[in-house]
Amino acid sequence: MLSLNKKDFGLLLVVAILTLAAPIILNPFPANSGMAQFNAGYPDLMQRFVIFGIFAIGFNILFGLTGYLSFGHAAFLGVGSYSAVWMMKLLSMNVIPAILLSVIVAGLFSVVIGYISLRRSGIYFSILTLAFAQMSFNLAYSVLTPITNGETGLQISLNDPRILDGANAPSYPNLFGAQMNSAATVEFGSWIFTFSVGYYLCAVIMLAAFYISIRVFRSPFGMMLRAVKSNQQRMNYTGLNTKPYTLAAFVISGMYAGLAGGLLASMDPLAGAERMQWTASGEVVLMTILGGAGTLLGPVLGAGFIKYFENIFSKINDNVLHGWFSFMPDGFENFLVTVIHPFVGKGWNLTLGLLFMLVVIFLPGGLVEGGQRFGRVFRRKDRNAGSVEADAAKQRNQTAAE
Amino acid sequence: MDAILLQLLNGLDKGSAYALIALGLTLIFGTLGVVNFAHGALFMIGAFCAVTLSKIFTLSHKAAEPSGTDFLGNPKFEDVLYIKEWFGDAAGAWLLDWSVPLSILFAIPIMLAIGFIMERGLIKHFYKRPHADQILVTFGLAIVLQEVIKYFYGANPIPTAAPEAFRGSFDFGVLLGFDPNAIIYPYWRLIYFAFSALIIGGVFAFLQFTTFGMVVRAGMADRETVGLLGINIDKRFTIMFGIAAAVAGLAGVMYAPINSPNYHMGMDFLVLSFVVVVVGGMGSLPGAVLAGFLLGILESFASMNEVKDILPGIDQIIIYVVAIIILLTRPRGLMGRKGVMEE
Amino acid sequence: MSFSNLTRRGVIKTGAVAGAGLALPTYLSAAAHSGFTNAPTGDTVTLGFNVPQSGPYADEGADELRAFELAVEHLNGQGDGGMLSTFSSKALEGNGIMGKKVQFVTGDTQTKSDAARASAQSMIQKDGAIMISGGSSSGVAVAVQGLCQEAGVIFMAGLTHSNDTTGKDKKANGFRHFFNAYMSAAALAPVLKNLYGDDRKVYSLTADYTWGWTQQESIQAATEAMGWETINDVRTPLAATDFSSYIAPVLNSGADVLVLNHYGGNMVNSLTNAVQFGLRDKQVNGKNFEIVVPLYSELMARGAGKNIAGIVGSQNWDWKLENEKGDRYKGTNAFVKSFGEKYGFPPSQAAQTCYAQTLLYADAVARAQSFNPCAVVEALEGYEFDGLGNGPTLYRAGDHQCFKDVVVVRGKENPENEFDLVEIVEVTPAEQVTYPVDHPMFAGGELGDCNPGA
Amino acid sequence: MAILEVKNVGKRFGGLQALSDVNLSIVENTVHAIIGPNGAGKSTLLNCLVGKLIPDTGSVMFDGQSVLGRKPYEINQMGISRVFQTPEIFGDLSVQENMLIPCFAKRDGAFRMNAFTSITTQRDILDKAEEMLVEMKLADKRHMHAASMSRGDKRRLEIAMCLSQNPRLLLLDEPTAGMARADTNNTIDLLKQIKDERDITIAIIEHDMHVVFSLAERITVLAQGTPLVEDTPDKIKGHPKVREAYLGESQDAA
Repeated sequence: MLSLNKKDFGLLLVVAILTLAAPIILNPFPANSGMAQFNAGYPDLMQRFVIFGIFAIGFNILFGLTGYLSFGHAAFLGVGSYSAVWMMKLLSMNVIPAILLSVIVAGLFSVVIGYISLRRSGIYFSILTLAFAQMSFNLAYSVLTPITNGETGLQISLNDPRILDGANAPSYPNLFGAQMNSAATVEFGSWIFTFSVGYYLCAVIMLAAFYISIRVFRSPFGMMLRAVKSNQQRMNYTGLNTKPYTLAAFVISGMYAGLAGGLLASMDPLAGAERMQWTASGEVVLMTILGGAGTLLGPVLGAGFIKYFENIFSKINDNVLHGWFSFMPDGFENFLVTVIHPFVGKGWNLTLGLLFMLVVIFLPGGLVEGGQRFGRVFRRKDRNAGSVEADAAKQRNQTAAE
Repeated sequence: MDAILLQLLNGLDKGSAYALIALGLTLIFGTLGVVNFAHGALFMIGAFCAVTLSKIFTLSHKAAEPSGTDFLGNPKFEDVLYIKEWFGDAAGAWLLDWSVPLSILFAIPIMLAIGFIMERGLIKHFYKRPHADQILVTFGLAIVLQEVIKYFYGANPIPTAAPEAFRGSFDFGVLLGFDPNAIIYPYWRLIYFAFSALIIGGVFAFLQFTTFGMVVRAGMADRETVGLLGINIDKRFTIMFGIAAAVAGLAGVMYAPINSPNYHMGMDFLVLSFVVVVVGGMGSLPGAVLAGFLLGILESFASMNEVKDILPGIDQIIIYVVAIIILLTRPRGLMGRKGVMEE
Repeated sequence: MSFSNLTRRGVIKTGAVAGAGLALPTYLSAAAHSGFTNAPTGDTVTLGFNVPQSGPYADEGADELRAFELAVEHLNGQGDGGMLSTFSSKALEGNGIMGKKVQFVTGDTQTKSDAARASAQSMIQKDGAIMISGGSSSGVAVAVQGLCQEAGVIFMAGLTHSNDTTGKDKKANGFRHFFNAYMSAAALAPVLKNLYGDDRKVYSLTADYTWGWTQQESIQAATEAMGWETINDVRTPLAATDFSSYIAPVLNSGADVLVLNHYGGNMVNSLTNAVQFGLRDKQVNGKNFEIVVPLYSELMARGAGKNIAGIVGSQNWDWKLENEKGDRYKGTNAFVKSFGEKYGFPPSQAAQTCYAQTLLYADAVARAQSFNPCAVVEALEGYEFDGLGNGPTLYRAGDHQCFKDVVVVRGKENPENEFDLVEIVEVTPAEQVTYPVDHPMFAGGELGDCNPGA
Repeated sequence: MAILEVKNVGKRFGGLQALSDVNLSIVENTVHAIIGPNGAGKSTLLNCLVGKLIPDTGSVMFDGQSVLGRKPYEINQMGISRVFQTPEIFGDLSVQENMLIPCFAKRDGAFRMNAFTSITTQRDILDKAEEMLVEMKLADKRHMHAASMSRGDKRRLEIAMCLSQNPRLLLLDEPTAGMARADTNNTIDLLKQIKDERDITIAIIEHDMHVVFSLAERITVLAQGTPLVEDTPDKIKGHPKVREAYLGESQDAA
C-alpha cells in the first residue's frame, strides 16, 4: 500500500489513527475533574505537537540518518514563520501561499547555510550551523527590525495590503475560507472534545511529512545517508559523492523546518525572533534524541513529550496541588504539596531536566527503545521480529559500544 | 589611538574570562573526550559559591530595636550579624568585605567535590557513548543544576561586591601620557585578568612539568596506549575532571563582582565558550586560550562606535562571523588536531 | 450524549460569518450562544495569569503572581479587602465578580512571545479564561495582546513599558495600567534639570530592540527639550552580559551623564559595570558624572545592590508613596498592608500594577453587568478612578493607556534592607506626562474594534 | 596493453621527497604487485592513483585518461576500486546493504536523488547484490550487522563490494595485513579465484612475500620513493639489488 511494506504501512496507519483521534485520546479526563489538568486535547497544544513533530521528523532525516548534528535548525523554522506572516500580510490570508513560501524560503536559506557548513564535519559543522542561527537571531531581534519587527514579533494587522484578498475575505489565516481557529465542540457526558480546522490541517500535513520520511528512509537515498554516517571514506571510494547527499538531506530537513515554521505562523499569525535562538535549535535536537534518533516514530514522540511538559507541567501551581490532595489530612496534604512543589509550575524545567537525564542514562535509544523494552516484556517469544525501530536503536547501542 | 588602546585592554580582559572558561571545557574534552554541556553550570555554581559565602557571613539573628517600626507598623527588629558578634565589628566587617576573595578557598574543595561526584557518578558511564548522548545528558544536568540554584536563590541577580579596596578604576592613560580619564580600567577587572593568567599558567605548568601532567597529556594523545602501559588513567581522569570543574568554579567566583550572578549565567556563557573552544580547535589547550583572547579583543573592537557606524549591528554577530571565517579557512580551528570530533 | 453547536460553529459556516469584517474566531466555549468567548456559565469565572516563571524575570513573575492571588482573595471577599476599601468605585462587593467566585489559572511566559502565546492559548482554549493578565516585557505583552484580540478576551497588561503596547501595537481588547517610556522621560526631564542643571551632555547606551529604542527616543526628546545635548547613543546587543567595552569609552567622550536604556539583567549588568569603572566618582566638564536609569524596577535594583546608590530613575508606583506623599496616593498603604501581612515583605511595582489591573477588570465587569469583552471595553474606556495607589487616574479611550502621576526615585545611599532601596525624589503629576493620542511616538497602529469572540 | 600508466610522478611533503620520478605501467588483466621496505613510498603512490593525493609532477593515465585532479569518487567511477589495509565497510549497515550501495553507485553514478523509490523495487540491484553475496559466500550473513563480522569476513565483504562494481583495476593495499595465517591463505585463494574468473587487473601493495609470490605476475620494487626494478616474480626473487635493498632483511625478519 502506498508503496510501503506491510510493517511501514501498519506504522503509518497507527500514527494516522492516533493523530486523527488525538482530540479524543488526549482528553481522557472529564473537563470538570481534577485530572483535567493533564488533558492536552486543546487545539493550540495539539497543533504544537504535530508541528514540532514535523520539525523533528525533518531534523531526524539529517541527524538520524547522516549523523550531522545541526545546532541551527531553528533558523529555518524562524525564516519559515517570517515568510509565512509576510505572505499573509502582503498577499492573502489563505495559508496555502504562506506555507508554500515558507518552505521555499527555508529551502533557499538551507541551501546557502548547508553549502557552507557542510564543508566541515563533526562538531565543527555543529558550531558553524550554530553560528549562522545565532547571527540570524541576533540580527532579527535588532537591526533587521524593519523586516522582522524585532522584539515584539511580526504580526498581521488590519491595514495590511493583502492584495489577493477581496473585501470580504476572512481576516484570520484560513484555508479557502475555513478559518484556522474555527472549531467544533462535542460534549460527551462531562467530556468535552474540540475538533479544530487548524489542528486537522496540521495533522494531515504531518501525516504527509511522516509518509515522506518513511519513503526517504526506505529509499536508496536514505540508505546512502546512513552510509554517510557510517563511513564517508568508503562512500568516496565506492564512487559516491557525499556532498550532494548531505546537502540534500540538509535542505530537506531545512524545508521541513520551514514547513513547521509556516504552520506555526498559520495557526497563530505571529513570528518572533526567539524561534531562532539556539535554545530552540537545541530543543529539536533534544526532541529527536529523546524520542530516538534514526527511528521513524521517535522524533514525533520526543516532540510531544517536550511540548507536553512545557505546556502542562508549567501550569500546575500550588492551588492546583492543594486541589488534588484536599481529600487528605491537612498535614499530609501540605507535606505532599511541599514535596511536589519544586517539580511543577515554575519548576517544570527541573522535571524536564531530570527526565532527560533518566532517559539518556537508561534508554540510550530514546523513548522508542523504552517502548520496545516495554513491549518485549509482554511478548518474550517474538524477539527476532525486531522492527526497523528496534534495528535503529540496536545499531545505536552497538555503535556506542565500539 | 587611546580608544584603540582602551579596547585592546578591554579585549584582553574579556578574553581572559573567555579563555578561562574555555580552558576547563577543552581540558575535559581533551582528556576525557566528553562534550560537557554542564560546564557553564559549573561556572555558575562557582559564582554562587561566592554568593553563598557572603550569605553565610551575613547570617544573623533578630534583635528588637525599640526606636522604629517596620513597613507594616509592627515593632522593628534589627539584624545582628553573628560574624560581627563572634569576631568583633572590625574583623567581621573585614571578612564581609573580603568575602569574594575568601570564597576561592571555599570554592576549591566544593568544586573539586562536585567534579569528582559528577565524573564518578555520571560522566564515566558516558565515555563510550556517542557525543550526542554526552551532550544530552550534560545538558539535562545543566538544567537540573541551574533549577536547583534557582530554587534556593531565586531568579534575580544577586549583587556580590568586590572588596572596598578594589573598587574604582586605575588610570592607565596618565601612565602612557594621555589625558586623565582617557584610559581607565577597573581594579577588579585587572585582578581578574591577572588571576586568569595565573590559573591558565598554572594549568599549563601542571600539565607540562609534573609526571601526572605528562601521563594525562599522553592520555590525551592516545588513551589506549597509556592504558596498555598499565597506568591507571581512569583515576587521573577523575582528578582532571575535578580540576576542570575547579577551574570553571574559580572563574565563576572571581566573575561574581563583575556581573551579579544569576542562575542562568551558565547558559549565557555556554554557547560562547563552545565557540571559543571550537575556534581554538577541539581539545587544544593553547588553542582555547588563543581563541579566547582573539574573540575577546575582536568583540571589543566591534563594539566601538567607529566600527558600528560602518557595519551596523556588527557587535551582535562578530563572534559568529569570526568563528565562521576561521572554521572555513582552518578546518580544525586554530590549533585543533586532526580527526578529533570530525565524525 | 449530546452534540452541541456542531453545525452552528462548523467549518462550513465560518467563511460566511467572517464576512462581517473583523475576525470572528470561534473558540470553544460551553456557552457560545452568549455571544462571546468563554462566557462563564456556572458559579465561577476563570482568570488567566500569565507571568514569567522561568528565565531571568522569574522573580518578577513570582511577585506578580502573589499580587494576583491577593487580588483574587479580595475579590472573593477573603482577607482584609486591600484596595477594595479605598477604590473609588464601589461596584465590587467582595462576592466574586457579579456573584461568581473568581478562580484563576497560571502559566509560564518564559519571557518569549511564542511561549507566552502558547500559555495564553491554553488558558483560553482549555481552561476557559475570560481575561488574561500579567507579563514582564513588552514583547510578550504585545504578542499576548494580539492573541487576546483575536481570541476575543480581555488583556490587562502587566509590566510593559514600551510605547508600542498602547502605541503602534495597541488593540481594542488590551489595556495598560503601567506607564510607558514617553511618560518616564517626561517625568524625569524636569527632575533631572533640577538636580543636574540644564547644561549637560548625554551619552546613552540602549538595548538594541524595540523597547530600548522607544525609551531612548523618548529620553532624548525630553532632555533635549530642556537644553541637554545628546552626544552619543550606542546600541548594545540584548545578549550582552558584559558591558565593559561599551562603558569604557564613555568617560573620554566629553559626556557628563550616562543614560542606561536597559532593563532587567541588562540593566543590572550595565549599571554594575558603569559603577565599576568608577564613573560615579569622576568629574567631567567640571561637574559630577551622573548615571540615569530611566526605568527602575525594585527587583533589578536589588540585583545591582549598592551600585544603585544615587542613581535616578522612574517608577510606576512605590510602596512608600502614601506615607511620603500623602493622601493623594491612598490605597497604597492598604495594599502594602495586606500584601506585607501575607508575604512578609512589601510589594513591587509589578505586583501593584497586576493587582490594580485585576481589580479594574473586575470592577468594569461589575459596572457593565456583563462579562462580554465589548461591554468591559466600554466600561473601561475613558474611566476615571482613584484609590488604587496612583492617585486620580484616567483610562484613556483613545489608546487604552492609563494616565497618572509618575514617581521619580533615586537609589538610597544606605538602604536599611533589600526592600527599601530607593527614595522618592518627586512625583511628576499626570498632566505633565500626558500626550495626545496621535503623538508621533505612538503613531502607526489602530485600536480597531473590540472583539467578543464567538 | 597498459591500463594504468604512471609517468615521472614526484611528490614532496615538506622536506621529504616521498616519490621521485616514478614510472610504472600496469598491463591489463595481470596481477601487479608493488613491494618495498617501509617508507619506500608505496602508500603515497597508491594515494596518488586514487585521487587522495595529487602528485607534484608527472602524469597518471588510466585507460588513456588522466586521473590527476579528479576526486576519489570520480576515479572510482572511471573503473578503479580500492581495498584498504583495514577493511573499510559500512559498519552500521547490514551486510546486504553494504552490497547494495556499490551496486547503486555503479548504476546511478556519484549522486542520484532517488528519495522516493523503495529499495525493494530495485530488482536489478537486489539481484546483483545477492549474486555477489552468494559468490563471496556471504549470503547467510546477509542480515548481519557488518561491524559485528570477523575481520576475514569484513575483508571478504569489502572485496565483494569492490568487485560488484566490475572495476577494471582493483587496488589492494596490504589486504592481509594483521591477518592470521588461515585468513591470509583464504584471502590468497579468493584473490586467485577472482583473477582466474574475471577480466580484471589487480594491483597489490603487500608486505607479505608469501602473498606476493603466490599471486603476482609482475612485481615492481620501490625503494626510497623510486622504482628500483620491475620484473617477473622469479627474476625478482633472484635479483641482487632487490635482495640487498629489501628481501634479505625481510625474509630474515619473517
